[in-house]
Amino acid sequence: MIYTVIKAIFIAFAVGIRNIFKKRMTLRYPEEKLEIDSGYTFDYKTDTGSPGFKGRHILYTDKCTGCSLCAIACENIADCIDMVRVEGNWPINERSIMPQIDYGRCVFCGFCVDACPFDCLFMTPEYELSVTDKRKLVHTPFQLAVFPEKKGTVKLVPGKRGAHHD
Amino acid sequence: MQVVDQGGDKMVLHVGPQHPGSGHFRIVITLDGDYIIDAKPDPGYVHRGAEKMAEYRTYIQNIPHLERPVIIDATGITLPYVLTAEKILDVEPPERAQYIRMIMAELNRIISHLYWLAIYGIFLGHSTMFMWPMGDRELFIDLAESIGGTRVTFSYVVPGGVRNDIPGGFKERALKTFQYFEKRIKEYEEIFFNNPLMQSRTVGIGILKKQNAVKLGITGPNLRASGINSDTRKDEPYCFYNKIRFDIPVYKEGDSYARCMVRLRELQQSMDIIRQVLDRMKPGPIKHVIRGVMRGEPGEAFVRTEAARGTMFYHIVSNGERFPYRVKISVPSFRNLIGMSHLLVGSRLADMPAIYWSLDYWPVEADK
Amino acid sequence: METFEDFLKRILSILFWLLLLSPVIIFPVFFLLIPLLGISVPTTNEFLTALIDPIKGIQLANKYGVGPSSTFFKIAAFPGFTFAALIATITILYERKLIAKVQLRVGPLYAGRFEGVLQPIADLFKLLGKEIVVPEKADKFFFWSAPILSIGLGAALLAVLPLSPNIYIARSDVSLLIPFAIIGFSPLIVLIAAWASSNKFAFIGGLRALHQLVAYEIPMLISVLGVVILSGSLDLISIVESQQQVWFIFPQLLGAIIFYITILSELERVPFDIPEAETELVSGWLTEYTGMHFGLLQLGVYIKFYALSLLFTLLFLGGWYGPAFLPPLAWLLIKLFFVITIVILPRAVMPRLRIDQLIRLGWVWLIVLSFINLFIAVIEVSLGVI
Amino acid sequence: MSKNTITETKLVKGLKTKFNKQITEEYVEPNRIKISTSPTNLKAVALAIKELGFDQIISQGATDYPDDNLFRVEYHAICVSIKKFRRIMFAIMTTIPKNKPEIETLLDIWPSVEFHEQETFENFGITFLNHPRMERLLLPEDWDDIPPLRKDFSLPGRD
Repeated sequence: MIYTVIKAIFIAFAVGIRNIFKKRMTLRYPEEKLEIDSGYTFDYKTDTGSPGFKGRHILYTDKCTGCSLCAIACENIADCIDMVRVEGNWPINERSIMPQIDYGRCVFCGFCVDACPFDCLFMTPEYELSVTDKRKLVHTPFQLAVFPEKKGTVKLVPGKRGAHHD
Repeated sequence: MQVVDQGGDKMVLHVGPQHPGSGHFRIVITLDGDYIIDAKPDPGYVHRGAEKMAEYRTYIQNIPHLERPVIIDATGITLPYVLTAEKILDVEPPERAQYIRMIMAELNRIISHLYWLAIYGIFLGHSTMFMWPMGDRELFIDLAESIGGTRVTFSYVVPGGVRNDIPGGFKERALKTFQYFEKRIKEYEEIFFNNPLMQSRTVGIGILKKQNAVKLGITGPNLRASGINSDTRKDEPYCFYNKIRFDIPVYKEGDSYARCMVRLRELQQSMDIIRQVLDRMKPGPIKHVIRGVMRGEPGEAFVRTEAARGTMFYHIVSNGERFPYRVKISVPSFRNLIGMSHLLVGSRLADMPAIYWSLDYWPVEADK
Repeated sequence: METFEDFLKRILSILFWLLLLSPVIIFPVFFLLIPLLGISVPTTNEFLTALIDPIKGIQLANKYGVGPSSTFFKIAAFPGFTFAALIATITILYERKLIAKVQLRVGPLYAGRFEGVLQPIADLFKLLGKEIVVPEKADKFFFWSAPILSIGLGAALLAVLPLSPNIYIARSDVSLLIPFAIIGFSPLIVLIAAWASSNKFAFIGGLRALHQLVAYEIPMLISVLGVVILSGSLDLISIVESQQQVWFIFPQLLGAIIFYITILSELERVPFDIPEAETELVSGWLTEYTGMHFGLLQLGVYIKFYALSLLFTLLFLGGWYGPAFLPPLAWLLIKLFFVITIVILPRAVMPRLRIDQLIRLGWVWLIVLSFINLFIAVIEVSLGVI
Repeated sequence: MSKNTITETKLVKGLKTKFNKQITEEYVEPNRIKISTSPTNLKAVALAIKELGFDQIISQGATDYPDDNLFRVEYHAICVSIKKFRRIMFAIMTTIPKNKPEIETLLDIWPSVEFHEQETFENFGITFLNHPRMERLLLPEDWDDIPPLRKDFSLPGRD
C-alpha cells in the first residue's frame, strides 16, 4: 500500500522531470505567426463551401452588384454589414452600393459569404484586425477589396519530442 | 448527506460571481466550521434570453446565435438544433454530411473535455494539469479549425448538411494527432489521475448514488459515473452512431474521481469514433441544397443529442413562418445544477471546487 | 487629452532639466558651504570620488565603520539581508522558469535579453507602481504591520546562519535553536494579516495557516534533534564541521525527508498551499494585500525559503564541504540551489491537499516518524556508526 | 402501425385503458410519444408515466398562444434505468388558460423538474402550486416587466 503510493509519487516526479527536456509548445506570437493556408470561399452553384479560415472578408468590387443579400443575411446575426455608396463608375452596380463591414460586431460566421450569389464576397486568412480606435474597425468597401499579405510560417506539429511550433 | 446542526456560529460565504473558484455564477454557502451545511446556487448572471431571441431569427440565422452559450462545445449545441430544424423543414442530409457532423461533434467533445480537465487540474491546485491539456487542446482546435474555419464558434452544421467538405490531408493529420495524444493521456494519468494526492482529494468525495442520480435528473458523464449506462448516442442513435462500434465508459462509484475517469475515457473513445468514421467515409455530396427562405411546416419537433456535458434537448414549434414560433432549449448544465446543492451539503469547504467542477457545470450554458 | 507619448516626453524633459541643474545646486553646497561651516564630514573630494570609484568607496566606508568587515555591513549586505534578498529574487525567477519548463511553456521571456532574466526587476517596478489599497474596515495598524513583520522575521532568521567557516553574522553555542525560535512567530504574523484584513476568505486562510504551521513545527524540531545527537552540538558551524567525513543525510535519511516535508509546509508550498487555496479562498490570507504590501509579504516568504533551504544544506548536506577545486562558498551555493530545486519541484507535479489530511499527516505520521528517527540516531551513536 | 412503434403503441394503449377518455393521443412516432391531458388529471397521468419507468424530466416548458388565449405546458420525460425504454421520449401536454396561469407542480413525482418549473414561472408567469421555491432564477431580481417569453413581450428594436 505504502509502496504503491510512494511509487506513484516517484512516477509523477519522473514524468514532470521528463517533460523539462521536451520541446516547448508555446507560440511566440508577435515573432512567429501561424500559417493559414486559405480563406473560406463559397460556390453558389453547388451550394458548398471550401474549407478555409474565416478571417477578414475580401470584396471583389468589380463583381459586386449591390444586391444587399449579404446585409440581409447578416441582419439578425450581427447586424454588421451596411450597404454604402462608393465613388466611381461601376457597370454592373447601378446604385454603386457595396458592403461595409463593422468588425467590432462581426462574429465571423461567414453566412454573408454563403448568401452572395455573384462570388464576390469571400473570406481571407487575415486575423490581425485589432486597432487602437474603435472607428477604424469599420472597413469600407475599398479596404475590403485589398488582399492581405501572407504572414505566418509556423504550424503546431505533434512530434516525438512533444508538440511544438515548426 | 445528513447534516446535524451542532449549534455555534455559522459563516455565510458568497462564492462568486467574482471569485476564481466560480464561473459566472454564485453559490451561497453556509459554513459550520469546515463543513458546508447549506449551498444555494444562484445562476443567471449571464442570462441573455436565447430562447426569446431565437423567435426573431430565421432557421439559419439562429445557428451562430445559439452556439454562443457553449462556445467550447459549439457543435454540441448546434447539432441538436439543426436536427430539430431538419425535422421541421423536412430535409434529409446526405450520408457524408452525417459522418462529418459526427467528426465535428466528437472533436468538440474532446476540446470541451480537455478544457474541463485543465480547469479541474487548477481547481485541485495542480498547475501542470492546467497547462498541459490547454496546450494539447490547441491540436484539436487546429483540426476543428481546418474543417470549420474558426477556432471555437464554427457555425458549421446547417440544415441540410454541412457547409464545406473536410480538407485534403485531414485524415493523416488527425491520425498523427491522435497517436500523439494517446501517449499524452498516459502522461496525464501518471502525473494526475494516478497521483495518490489527487486520488485522496477526489476518491469518495461527492458521492452521487445511482438512485439519486436518476431521481435528480443528472445527465451525461455524471450519470454514467453513477453506474447508469445511458448515452443518447447509444439509446437513440442520431447521425450514424448506430453504425459505429464503441463502448460507453461507465463507473459505479459515483464520486468525483469516477466523474473524472469517465471523461478521461471519453477522450479516448471519441478518438476511436473519429478513426472509425474516417475509415467509413465515402466521397459524395455534403449538402442537401435548400434554395430560398427556409419555412417549416406548421408543427413541432423535439430532438436530443449527446453533447459534451450530457443530453442536449431542443423543442421547436413552428407555425409555418420564417422564424420558429418557439424554441425550447434544455441544456445539460442546467439539469446538472440541481445536483450541486445536493452534493455540496455535508462536504468540506476544501472539497467545494473538487465537487463543483467534477460536475462540469458551465454557467453560460445553463443561463442561456 | 494628453497621450502616453506626451506624458513620457514631459517626464523626460523634467528629468533632463533636473540633471542639468543639479550640479549647479549640489556643487556650491559641497565646495563652498561645508568648508565654511567647518563640519567634520567627508571632504568633497573624497565623497565625489567615492561615488564613481568603488575602491575609494570601500575605503571611505571603512573609515566610518560601515565597511565589509563591519557588523553593519554583515547584517545589511553580506551575508545578511541584501544577499538573502538577492537569492530570494533569483529563486523567484528560477522557480518560474523551472515550473514553465515542466509545463511545456517558456516562462518569463521578454524582460532582459536572455530568457527574461530581468523579470524580477520588472515585477518589482510593477508592484511599486501599484496603488496600495487598504480595505475600509481593516484594522489599519495591524494591516500595515504584517508586511513589515513578515520581512523582519525573514531577516531575523539570517542572524546565525553561517555561509562558510568565517562568513557569518553572529555565532552562538545554541545557534540551531534560534531559527526555530524565530519561525515560531510566523503563524502569528499570518494571523495578524488575516484578521486585520476583515475578510472572510482571508480569515479562513489565516486559521488554516495557523493550524498548518502549528501541526508542522513539532515534527520539524524533532527531526533535527537526530542531527544534534549525531554531532553532539547545537552550534551550526560545529554541526557542519562534524559532517566532514559523511553527510548527515545518509545516516539520517528519514529525518531529512521529514525536514523536507515540513519545509514545504512551513513555506506553504504545493502540496501544502492550503492557506492560499485560490479556488476556494481566492488568495487566502493574502487576499486583501496589494502592491508593495503584497510584494513585501512575498519577499518575506522567499527569504524564509532561502533560510530554510540553507538550514537543510547545513544540517544534512554537509554545508560548505566538497572537493577542493571550488571554494567553500561555491559548494554551499550549489547545494543550496539543489535544495531549492527539490523544494520547487512539487509545485509542478502535485495537487493541493486538504487541511484535515495535512493535519493528520502532521500529527499522526510525521511526529511518530520523527521519534523513530530520533531512536535511529541514538542507536547509531551508541553503535558508534558515526 | 409500423414495426418500430410497437412498444410506443403499447404504452399509450395501457395509459388509455387506465385513464379512459381523460387523455388524448396526439401522435405516436418511432421513439416519440405525445399525449395531452387536462390540468386536473396531469398529476395522476404523470404518476402513471413515472411508474411505467420514465424517471427523468429532460425538459419542461410552455408555449404561449395569444390567439387561443392559452398556454401549452409540456413535460418531456425520458427513461434512463430501463434499457428498452431508453430510446423513447414521452411528451405530456396540457393547456391552461392565460388569465389563470396556475398548475399543480410535479416536483413530488419528478424532483428533476424543480429548476425547469422555476424557469417556466419566470419566463411565462405560470405559477406552479406547492412548489417550494417559486422565485426568480435566471432573470434579474428587480425585473418589473411582463414575463419575457410571452408573445406580447416585445424585444426593443423588433416588430
